Formats: sequence, C-alpha cells, structure tokens
Amino acid sequence: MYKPSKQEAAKLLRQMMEIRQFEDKIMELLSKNIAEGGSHLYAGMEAVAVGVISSLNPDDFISSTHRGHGHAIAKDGDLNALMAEILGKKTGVCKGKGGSLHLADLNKGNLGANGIVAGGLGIATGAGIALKMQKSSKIVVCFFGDGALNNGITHECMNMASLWKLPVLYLCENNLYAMSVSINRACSVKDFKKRAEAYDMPAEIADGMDVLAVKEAAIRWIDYVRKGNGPCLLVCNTYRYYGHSRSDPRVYRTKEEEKFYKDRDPILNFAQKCVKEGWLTEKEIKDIEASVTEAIEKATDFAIKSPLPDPEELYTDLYV
Amino acid sequence: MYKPSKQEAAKLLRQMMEIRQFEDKIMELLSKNIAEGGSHLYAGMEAVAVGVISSLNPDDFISSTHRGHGHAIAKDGDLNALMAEILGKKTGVCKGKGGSLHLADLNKGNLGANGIVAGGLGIATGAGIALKMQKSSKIVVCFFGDGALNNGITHECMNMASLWKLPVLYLCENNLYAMSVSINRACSVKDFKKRAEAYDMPAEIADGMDVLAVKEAAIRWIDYVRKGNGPCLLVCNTYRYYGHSRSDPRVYRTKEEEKFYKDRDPILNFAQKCVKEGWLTEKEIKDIEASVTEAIEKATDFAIKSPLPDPEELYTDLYV
Amino acid sequence: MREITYRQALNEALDEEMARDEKVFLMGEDIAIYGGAYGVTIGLLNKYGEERVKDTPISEAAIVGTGLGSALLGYRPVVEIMYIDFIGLCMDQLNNQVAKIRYMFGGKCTVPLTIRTEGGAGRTLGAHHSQSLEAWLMHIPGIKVVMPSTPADAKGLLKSSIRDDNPVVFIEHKMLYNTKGQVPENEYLIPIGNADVKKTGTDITILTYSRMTLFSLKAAEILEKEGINVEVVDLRTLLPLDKTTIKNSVMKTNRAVIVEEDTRTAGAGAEIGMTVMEECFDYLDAPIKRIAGADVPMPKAPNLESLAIPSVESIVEGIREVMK
Amino acid sequence: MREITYRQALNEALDEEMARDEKVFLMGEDIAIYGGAYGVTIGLLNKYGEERVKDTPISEAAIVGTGLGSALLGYRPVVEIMYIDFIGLCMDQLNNQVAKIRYMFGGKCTVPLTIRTEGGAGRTLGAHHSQSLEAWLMHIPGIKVVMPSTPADAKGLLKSSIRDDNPVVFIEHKMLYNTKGQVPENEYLIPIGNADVKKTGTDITILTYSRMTLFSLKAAEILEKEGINVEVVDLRTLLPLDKTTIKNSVMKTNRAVIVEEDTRTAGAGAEIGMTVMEECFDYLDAPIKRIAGADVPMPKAPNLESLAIPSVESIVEGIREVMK
Ligand SMILES: Cc1ncc(C[n+]2csc(CCOP(=O)(O)OP(=O)(O)O)c2C)c(N)n1
Ligand SMILES: Cc1ncc(C[n+]2csc(CCOP(=O)(O)OP(=O)(O)O)c2C)c(N)n1
Ligand SMILES: [Mg+2]
Ligand SMILES: [Mg+2]
Repeated sequence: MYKPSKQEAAKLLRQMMEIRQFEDKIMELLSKNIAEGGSHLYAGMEAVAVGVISSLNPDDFISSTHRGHGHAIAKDGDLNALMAEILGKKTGVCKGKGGSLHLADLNKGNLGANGIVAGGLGIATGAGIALKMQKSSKIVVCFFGDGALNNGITHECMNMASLWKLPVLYLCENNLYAMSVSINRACSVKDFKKRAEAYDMPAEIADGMDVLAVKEAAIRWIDYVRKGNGPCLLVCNTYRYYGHSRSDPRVYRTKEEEKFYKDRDPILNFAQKCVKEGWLTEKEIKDIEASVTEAIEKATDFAIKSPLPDPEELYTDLYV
Repeated sequence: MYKPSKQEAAKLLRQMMEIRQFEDKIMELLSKNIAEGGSHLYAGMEAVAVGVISSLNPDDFISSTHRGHGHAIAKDGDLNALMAEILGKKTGVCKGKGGSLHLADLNKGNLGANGIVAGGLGIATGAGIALKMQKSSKIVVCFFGDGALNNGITHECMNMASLWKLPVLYLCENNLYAMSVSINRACSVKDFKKRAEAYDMPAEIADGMDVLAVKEAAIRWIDYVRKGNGPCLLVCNTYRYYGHSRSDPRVYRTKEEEKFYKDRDPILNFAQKCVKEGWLTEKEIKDIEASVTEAIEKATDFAIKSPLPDPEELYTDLYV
Repeated sequence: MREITYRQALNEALDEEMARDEKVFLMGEDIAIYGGAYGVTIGLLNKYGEERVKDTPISEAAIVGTGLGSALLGYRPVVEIMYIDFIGLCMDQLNNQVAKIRYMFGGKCTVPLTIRTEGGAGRTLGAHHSQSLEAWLMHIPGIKVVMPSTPADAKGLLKSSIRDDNPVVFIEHKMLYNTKGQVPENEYLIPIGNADVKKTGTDITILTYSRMTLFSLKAAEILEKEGINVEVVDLRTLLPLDKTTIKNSVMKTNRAVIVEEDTRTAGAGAEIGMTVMEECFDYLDAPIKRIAGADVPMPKAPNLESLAIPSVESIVEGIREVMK
Repeated sequence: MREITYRQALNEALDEEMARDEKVFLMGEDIAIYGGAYGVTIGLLNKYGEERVKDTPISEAAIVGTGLGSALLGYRPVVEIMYIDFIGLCMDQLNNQVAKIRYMFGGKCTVPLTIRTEGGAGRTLGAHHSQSLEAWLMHIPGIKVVMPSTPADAKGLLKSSIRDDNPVVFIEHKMLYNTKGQVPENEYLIPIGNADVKKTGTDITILTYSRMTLFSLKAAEILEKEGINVEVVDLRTLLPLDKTTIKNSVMKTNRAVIVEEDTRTAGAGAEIGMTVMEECFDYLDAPIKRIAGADVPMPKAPNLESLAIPSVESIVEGIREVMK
C-alpha cells in the first residue's frame, strides 16, 4: 500500500474535501436556483481525481469530462474562478463563457472538461502526439467514464495512441452507470481490461474509492507512460453519489447499492486511516475540514458577488 | 477439410472464375476508358466471398464494401446488371445511379456495397436487430476490410451486436493493406482476434486464399450465429492483386510479396485440388472457364450496349 | 379538447403509433428505464417491453446506422439522439447512408426511419447542449426535417413522421417540453410539408419555426398595439419548405422577416430568405430581414445566452425597422 | 512566373511552410508513402520524415481530434480528410471541439489547425465521393472556410491557412488538381477573407468559387459575344465572406447570379444570396438567381452527373434569363 507523508496525507484529504464540499455547495445552489443549468457532480468519486492527479507533475496535462469539477480542483484549479465559471460569471476561469461542462485551464495543464461524452479523447491523444514530437517527458492523463468506452472515437484514439506509443494514460472512471444505463447493459465485456488488450495496451483495475490504492496504481502507470512505453488503461471503480443530473430520480439503482458505496466513502475512510496510521490527528482533520469549508464559502461568496460578463463579451474570443 | 460434392466444387470454381474474369474485364474497360471513375477490384480475394456466401442460405443477408463486386456476384448477382451498373447504365442493378461503390440488390439479400469504409457496419448490425426481433433464423454477414477495423463505428456496432446477441457474422477481409497503409502501421494489435474479445465475441482466423478453408470456418460460424449465440468475428487472410485503384503504383508492397500470394492463387489452387481429389476433370474445368468467359463477354456487351439513364431519372427515386 | 404539454403530446404520439403498428420500435440513450433526458418516452418501456424500447450504449453513429439497417428490413424505428448537438457524431450515417441509400439503389428500398432529437438554447447549458443545427439537415437531400412549435403540431407531425416511408429528422425544443396547448382527443395527423399561419396579418410576414414561433407571436401582439399587423407563419417543416404558404403570405404583406434561433451565417434563414427572394421578388417592398442567433458558440452566462438568440424585444425592434 | 498545376502549387505551399516552421506537420490517410489520394503530398515524406508526415489509420474523428490536441500544445498540424464526403465522420470534433474550444475557454487558447480536404463532382465516383458540403462548414462559427479555384490562389491561401491561428478548413476540388496556371516563383501569401474579381464586367455579377469559377469564366466569354458583360467574382473564402467586394460589384452591375456546385437547398448560395439581399437590395434590378447543384445524391451515370451540377451552358442560359 502507498504510504503518504504527513503533509501529503493532509493534502490528499484536503483536496478530496474541497471537491466534496464544492459539489455539495453546487447542489445547494442548484436547488436554490442560484446556479442555473446542469452540473454533473463528482461527489463520491474524489479518490480518483485526487489519487491520480496528485501523482502527476504540475506541468503534466489532463483532459477532463462532463463531470469535471473534481479534476479541475485536483489540477490546482482556483476555487473562486471555478465556482464563478459554473455560475457563468465574468470572473470565471473561462470568463463565464464555458460553464460547468467546459471548465478548462491550459496554464495549469487542464485541457478542459467536455460536454461531449468521449469528447476529450482526441484532445488528449493529440496532446500526446505533441509531447512525443517534442520529446518531452510530460504526459497526459485522459479521464473518461465507463459510458465513453463504447463511443467510436475512444476506439480510434486508443488504437492510434498505442500504434504511435504516445504518452497518454487513459483513465476510465467506472462508476457503474452512464446516466441510467448500467455497464452491463452498455458494455459487452465484463472485464474492461480486454478493451485495452484490443490495442495491445496494458491495463489495470484499481479501487477508485480508496485514494491510496488509486495512487499506488497511478504512480506505477504514470511512470510506465513517462518512460516512453506508450499508453495504458487504468480503470478506477467508483460511484457517484448524486443523480446524473439534478432531476434524476435514480430509479435505475437501488438504495442498498448506494449505501454499499457510501459506506466505503473515500473521504471518511481515508480520514480514519490517517488517524489509525498516525498520519493525522482528529484535530488536524477537523481543522482541514473547517478550512475547506471556509474556502468554499469564500468561493461561493466570490462567485455570487461577481458580475455577469459584459454584453460585448458575446462576440469576443471567437477568432484570434 | 471441407469436402464439396462434385456439383458444389463446380459451382465454387465457377463463381470464383466469374469474379476473376469480371474484375479483369473491368480493369480492361477502365484502361480503355470505357468504364469511368474508380473501381476497387476483388481479384485475388475470390475465395473469401465465394467460401462464405456459398455457405449461406439464399435468403440470408450480406452487407458489402467499397470492394464489393465479388460479394455481389457471389450473392447471386446478375452479371449483366452488375456490369451495367458499374458503367452507370439504365439497365444496371441500381438503374445506373449507384455505380461500382453502391452495388446492391435487396431482393437477393445484398444490403449493398458502400463508398464509406465501415459504412456497412450499421446497416448490417441494424439488419441483425430486425432479424432478432422477427425471431427469424436468417443471419447477416457483414463484410469489411482490415482498414475498417480502426474506424469508430466498427467498435460501436460490434459492442452493440454482442450486447444484444444479434445474428451477425462480422467478416474481416484482411488483405494486409488499407489502400497504402499496411496493417502493422494502422492496427495496434497483431492478433485481430483480440478485437473480438474486447466485445466478448468469439473469433477465428482463416486462410482466405483457400476456398475450402474459408468454407469450413464459415459453415461453423454461420451455424453458431444462426443458433442464436450472438455475433462472432471471422478474419480471412487474403490479398488483392490489383492496386487499390487504377492509378496506384503499389510502392508500399514488394514484388516478392505479390508473387508469394499469386503463387497461392485461390482459383488455380482450387482447380488443381479439384483434379487431384477427382471432383472435376481438367476438361470440365476448361469448360467452366470457357462458359464463364462467354458469360462475362455477354455481360460486357450487354452493359456497353445499354443506354444511359434517361435525364428525368436525375430526380426520381429520392423520396417515396 | 384538452390541454396537455408538448412532452405529453409527443409521448402520446409514440404510444399510439406503437400500439397501432408493431413494426414501430424505439432506440436511444436513456429512453427506456429513464424515460428520456426530457421525459418524452416515460411509461413506454413498461407498456411495450425491452425489445421495443431499447436503451443503447453511447454510440450515436451506431444508433442511426442500426436504425437504418432495421428500417431496410421493414421496421419503423424511432431513434433518439439526445441533443442535436451530438448530431455531428452521426452525420456520416445520416448523410451518406440514411439519406442516400434509396437513391443510390435506384429506388429499390425504403427507409421509414424517424430520428427524434431536440435542440435550442434557454437552459444555460453552454455550447455543447444549446445548438440549433437544422441548417445542416436542410442541406441533405433525401431526408425530411420537421420542427413543431406546439403540442398539437408536435403530436400530429410525429405520427406522420413515423408513418412516412422516408427518413425524417424530428427536432423538438428543450424550452417547449413544458409548454401546454389544446390537443384533440381523437386521432389525427398533420401532414409533413405544410406550414401553418399561426396568426394572420396584413402588414408584414414573419417566417419562423419551433420556439421562435412563440416569441414571434408575442412580438406580434406588442406590434399590434402600435398598429403593425403581423402575419406569423410557422413553417413546421423545414425540408421540404412550404413555398405556397410562404408565397401567399408575402405576396399579401409585401414584407418578410425571418426569425430563427440558429446562428445566422448559412443558417436555415438563408434558405428561407432566398425562397422568398425567388418566389416573391416583385412583391417585396423592403429587403428581407433575418433576425437570427449570433454567430458564436452558445455562451454559458445567462445574460450572454439571452443575447445570443432572438428575443421578443429584438423581434419587435427588427420589425419596426422594416416597417419604417 | 511559371505554369504549374494546382496539385504542385499545393505541394509547394506545404513544402515551404514545413521548411519554414518546424511546428508544421501533416497527418492523414495515405498521405505519406502514397503521397495522398490525389498526389498533393508526394515527396514530403522523403524530405521531412515519418514524424512530420504521418500516415494514419482510417479514423477520421481521431484525425481531427488529435490535430486539435496537438494544436493546443503549439503545433500547426495540417490534417487531411481524403474526401469531404467523409467530413460527417468528424463533424462532431470539428463543430464541437475545434471550432468552439477557444470561445468556450474564454479565449485562453488558440487552434492553429488546418484541415485539408477535397470535394466536388466530375469523376463519376458516385454519391460518396462527389459531394460539396461547404454549406455545413459555413454554419460553424469559429472556423474559416477556404476554397481556391486557381493554382496561384491555392498556394497563397494554403500558406495563409497554415499560418492562421484559427482553424481553417481548406477545400480543394478534384477536377482542379490537373489544371495549370501562373504561379509566382517568389514566396507570397494571399489573405483569407478576400474575394478576387477574376473578370471585370458591368452588366451582371457572378458570385462563385472553386471549380465553378472556371465554368463561370467560360460562360462569361460566350456571353461577351452576345454583348453581355459579366463580372466574375471568385469568393475564394466562404467564411468569412468578403462582403465589401460583393457589395462593390453588385452595386455596379445591379444584378447578381450565384453559381455553386453544391446542392441548392440550404447551400452556400443561400447565404451568399442573402448577403447580396441585405447589402444591396436597393441596387438590385432583378431577383438574385442561384444556379446550383440538383437536390439529389450524386448519381453515378456520367450523363446524370453532368446534369446534377451547373454547366457552362446552364450558366449561360441562367444569365440570359436574368438579363431579359
Ligand atoms: C456524445 C454524447 N452522448 C450523450 C451525451 C449525454 N450524456 C451526458 S453524460 C452521459 C453519461 C456518461 O456516462 P459516463 O461516461 O459513464 O460518465 P459518468 O456520467 O458516469 O461520469 C450521457 C449519456 C453526451 N453528453 N455526449
Ligand atoms: C471513411 C472512409 N475513409 C477513407 C476512405 C478512402 N478509402 C477507400 S478504400 C480505403 C482503404 C480501405 O481498406 P480496407 O478496409 O482494408 O479494405 P480494402 O481496400 O483493403 O479491401 C480507403 C482509405 C473511405 N472510402 N471511407
Ligand atoms: Mg459512468
Ligand atoms: Mg485491406
């Protein structure tokens, strides 16, 4: 098992808490109609984004998904700018033009969330082409969901990446459902590793509810990719707590199943482990939590108080 | 090894000869500018279409490719109407509106050639859905090239077919190249069976230069599919004799490689085997050949003498 | 008659056609258990079973492609592309296979396929969930394109689409699902290809469709008070366009304004406008005007989103200008 | 100056830009060993090596998508889609990712991506290899669309496209590759967005582009003998349209005809026509006329293929009518 330093444990916990509280806050804002439109929330899946992205170098790249808040936060995203973006404010990371589905920050190596399922595969794989041509030691982590596995471009990109030995780590967040359709009703093969084998690519399945398990696997595969061995597939089994979107009554899954996963909550369990292993005290954990709450409140406040974009912004930023 | 009856051997040989002579004739017409436009010729690959389609029932379906003359002939296509179609004549099987890339004959179960690589996968898989809903015992054979393996829709369709256990036999004609790009430079995995395993689908690789080997495998897999076991992938390794199109100088492959395959010519070798096994005499073979030549000449004559479509035909057949 | 929503009207159309013809079946993402992203297919899984109401993987190209294959064998599939924004994923299947196959095969097959999808802005969903891409579809000979604005039209046109032996793309609007309107209890069909004059008028013709019909009617009300008598023609079908109705209206009013939600350049309005130009040039007292979406991806910010599409105010303003 | 073919001009443009900027690289099906389906990239593999001239699998969506990814990291990819007929396979990548990403990200990236493709009829290749789909692309805010008609324009515009920090779709024409024309020896650029008056005239303006420019010039020659003095405007860029040149020409001639090879309904000509309508209504002495492709998939039969697109004769005929 991966053993973090005290500092590292604090950081992992903090980031996961940031994501959770961020998402809970967005849910609150949606219910109050302060946030409009849709948002796909990452709550429950925090161990994946945090486990993987904390194992990258800051100048490595990621591409994200329609469920991208977690990735953006873990990739050193500014909470204020992210929250403001989700509310469509001028101070948002994309000036309020992108919104929840399009959070991006190229300076921080986040190639962007995407409203199209599997829409980031081309971008990530192309970034891999660029890095390989530059003979760079940077890599790209390409996040996507179990649902994206069955889209055509996923196939095309993985084939290309393996063919050309590109530095791309394909990271499948398997949360058992694509909207309402369970993996068994969408994916013809039980063992997702077979999808990688079809491109002569190595693969592994990790416990995506356990940040240390994710990290352990991620570190190994990031190293593999960074060394020029070509791409690989890491599947993290996880679960989303909220419905697919605000209005989702979740009839496609059982309360028992939801409970099963909530009992394995990545934050609670990691916090317990931190105490047990002596990495953090209960007090330290409470302090982290309180400080996260403060940061999220600050971000919410910032976002709500921020102005909408100026009307002229409608026509800017299209062409160079 | 599959042992044909005398009659059957004669039919297999005849069909392969029809295809070969048909294609040689098209090449001649192209060189003389009697045929215009492109034609992708099937010469060299005859054992695949004939081996597979002769193992189907007449009311089974096929979907074909941009290299579709062979499939059309094997699926009981009318030589006159096919030749006329390739010349764009009124008497063509599609009234001269389709051309070489769009030969189709739904009455005979040919769901059509296709100008789009992998363009027939959706049609075939959808036909599979229909047959399954009808509880029919008919099946669909979906032909496609090695190049089509790496296109997105191939992935989507195979996944769907396996998920829903559709009666589709995916038939990959692996002739080593997609236009100028060899399989090693386009497909990340050497063993194409892995592509099927990614959908939990069985697969086999057969010698596509040997009509009996193709038949042997085809019969087995057709039976498998017909029994409701779901789809499968049969890869036939083969070779195209001509360039990809008329103007192709074939710099991407060696003369030695071409010779290697021509030495394994599916027609010559099968003819020899027929003699050796006592299925046909040399005389009978000569007679078949002569009769095929006559049929091809007749078809050519028919096609050349046929009129072009009437100008009003430009606007017919679009909407019902 | 009773009032029902656009959503319910669509649901009734599907239900009635499935009951009427066992060859009709549904296929799409989240249409079965979930009942569709906008709830249009709710209840149909229970009524007709898994075989006729199929949830699919996220495979848009295969959804359309397999729809075609099953249509060639005599079924009447109604497939759903959840948002028209995703239509690019199946444009090849739609354009090269679905639309062309009958013609290429010399008329020897029919493609009774309906593709349901939805489009439009209004929910601040951003650039990937707010588009209006009907102009692409109008440029595909071989298909029909239907975009109803009211519950009654939605029901009658969806039923006609399903019964049509040609492929039809049926485009709903996300902001209309909850709108209500009178819908006959008895079975009825509305023919594809017929525009509907939603309000008669004498001074100027608005040519519009889908949600913009509602905006146009509101604008007409406002303008009425200023003494401008607007005729509102709801095109309902974009391909084929109902040239007769367009012509009759513009020849009467001598002025035409097109109100469209899609981005302006090479949008549906360009074809509608040129149709007016070609059919009624000599009757025009003013240039044909397009009131259209801004030529930008749809921004998230709610204020920018509203600015990016026509509003009742911008329609009123635009018409005042033409009437000057 | 020397005469070279359109094909050679394109090849020179690629060669010069690759020599000038090592960030330029090529990617596409059969562009390396084979030199491209129409021979445009011949010789470049030998000169620049496999890394900068990449043969790809038959994966159109990934070709465009990975082109975008590499552009975001600072490269200047020139990717090839072998026939525009296949553009449907990458429409989602083009429309949702390539065109929108800069805007969605608040201007925080650039996409210096060029997509080369070819279109048009003339080789009796049938419905899947003869299309003109530029109208779809004109309806995508965020990209530029270039369609040169001569070797000199082709070279200068391709070089500009590669240097442009915006995504450009560059559409060649299969029947132009072997056409010859004067091309300067020295390096030059032609700016994107500028139309070119290929022949001045006083009586009527033809607005056209790509191969139809050649047909229009021939028609103009014939009409000259009948005393009709035609101005031929080669638009060269379809997005953005050069409204100034269009306006100047039509204000002078007071008559406009659009000659386009694509299918008529919702084609490029609709937007061009509405531009004339909006910019020059008061100067028009006759209705704007479209001479366009027939609204059908391209038939194989050579006689039907010729009938399906404008011909010199049909252009002459059409102009005579407008001049009546
Ligand atoms: C191409 C495309 N098809 C459909 C959708 C609608 N949609 C948004 S998210 C989603 C489910 C995605 O599932 P998965 O990839 O497993 O990610 P998850 O939501 O479970 O994180 C669907 C169908 C879309 N955005 N893009
Ligand atoms: C989607 C698409 N991309 C590219 C082409 C151009 N093209 C026609 S055939 C061909 C090669 C196909 O190779 P393969 O599938 O192996 O079949 P083969 O020609 O070898 O029989 C290509 C690239 C096409 N027709 N369709
Ligand atoms: Mg999922
Ligand atoms: Mg091949």
